[in-house]
Amino acid sequence: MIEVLYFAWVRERIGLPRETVQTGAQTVGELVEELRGREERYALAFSDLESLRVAVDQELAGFDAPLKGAREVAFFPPMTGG
Amino acid sequence: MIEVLYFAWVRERIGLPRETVQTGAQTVGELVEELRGREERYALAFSDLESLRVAVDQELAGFDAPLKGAREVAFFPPMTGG
Amino acid sequence: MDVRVQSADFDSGAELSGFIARQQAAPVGATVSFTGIVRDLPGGGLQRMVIEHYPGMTERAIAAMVGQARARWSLADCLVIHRYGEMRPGETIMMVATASAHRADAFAAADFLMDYLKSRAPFWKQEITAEGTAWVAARDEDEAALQRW
Amino acid sequence: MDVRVQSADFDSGAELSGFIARQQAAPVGATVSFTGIVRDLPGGGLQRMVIEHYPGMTERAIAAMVGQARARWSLADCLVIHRYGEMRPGETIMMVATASAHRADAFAAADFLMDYLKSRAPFWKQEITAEGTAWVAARDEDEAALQRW
Repeated sequence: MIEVLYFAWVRERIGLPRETVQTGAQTVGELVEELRGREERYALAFSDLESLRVAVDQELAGFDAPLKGAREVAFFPPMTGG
Repeated sequence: MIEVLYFAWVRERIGLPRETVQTGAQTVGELVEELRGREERYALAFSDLESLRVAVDQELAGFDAPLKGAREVAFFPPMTGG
Repeated sequence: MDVRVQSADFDSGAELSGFIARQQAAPVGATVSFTGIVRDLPGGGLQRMVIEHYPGMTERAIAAMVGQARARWSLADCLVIHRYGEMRPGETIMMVATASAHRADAFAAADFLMDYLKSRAPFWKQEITAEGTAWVAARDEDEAALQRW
Repeated sequence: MDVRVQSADFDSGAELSGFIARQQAAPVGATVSFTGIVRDLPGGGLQRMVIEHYPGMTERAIAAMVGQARARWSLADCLVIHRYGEMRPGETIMMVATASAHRADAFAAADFLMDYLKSRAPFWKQEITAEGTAWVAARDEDEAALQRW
């Protein structure tokens, strides 16, 4: 069980700010593959991984990051603070 | 006739903030030579030209700057503002 | 060190006065501040800006940047305030202030923190005009600016 | 553009608030400020600092620097306040503020103005301790900093 969070247009495309996901995915990439397979809105949100950023347990990570022990994964576009 | 101003330790060594000088000097360097010849306190103030800066009519200048038309010459140490 | 993530508007000048006042026990010489203001769109028409953020991660990310800045430069103190939620043109979005004995350190650390806040703190800006709502795209030059450090 | 050479103490935070407020007609995005504070000597014991200046040339020199900064960077506005006369540790010596649509321009112009104010504006600092009075020597690194521009 992992908490998956979505921000900005990722949140809008998926239609949810967060959800709890039952998954056996070993990496962020595998989790993305699972989510893509669910419904069109997920496939759309994850259609271009280059335009997405990932955080695992609130630290920036890559799509190859392992999920073992992770409680929280977040997907969002490049940040625009400041 | 030219107005000569002294600042910081140059003013202290010479003992005056400003004076009007009757001079035929063509350049700042010639003016310095004249002043040096006056008295020991001038010789002391102008003993190390590398540690002095010059402004002619309130613009930074070199010791070779011409004095033709100048109304005001100032001598001071390197600036320490900010 | 003081990091605040808040929705409330604030006065960066008043914050700067407070920041300088709290250095009075050991005055530091140099203080640099950056203030970001909501500006209108080039053609006008910005009604408001909305900033979304990632509570929890935002504070961690900013604390990490501040830690890097302190490791890299000689800083006596540092302040980061960043808003989220709704704001209108002319309102303050965020500020950074740094205090150091050396002006070069105060400038570099503030500049560094700004570059990192732009591209590494989880904030997303949305612009609302009469035509609708648009997410602000990240700029390549903001990402490239990180290479300076 | 606002340049003030004065003996009176001032609050740089209040000045920053005023500077930002006067951009409200066309908010600019980025504002950078630098504030210089009288700090104590490394071993302590500074009673006061006295700054001498060259009235007339000071204003001209600062106006010339501001003109160079405006020619070089995109600046919406800029403020320089520099004190002369007596001040005590913790008091504000001077400040610079710049406003631009671009944070890089606001940072660079403030940094540039500071380097020029240090070595090209006719101010001379004197430190007064129980041992007496000493003129602050110009630092080679301040002169060298001008080569950056």
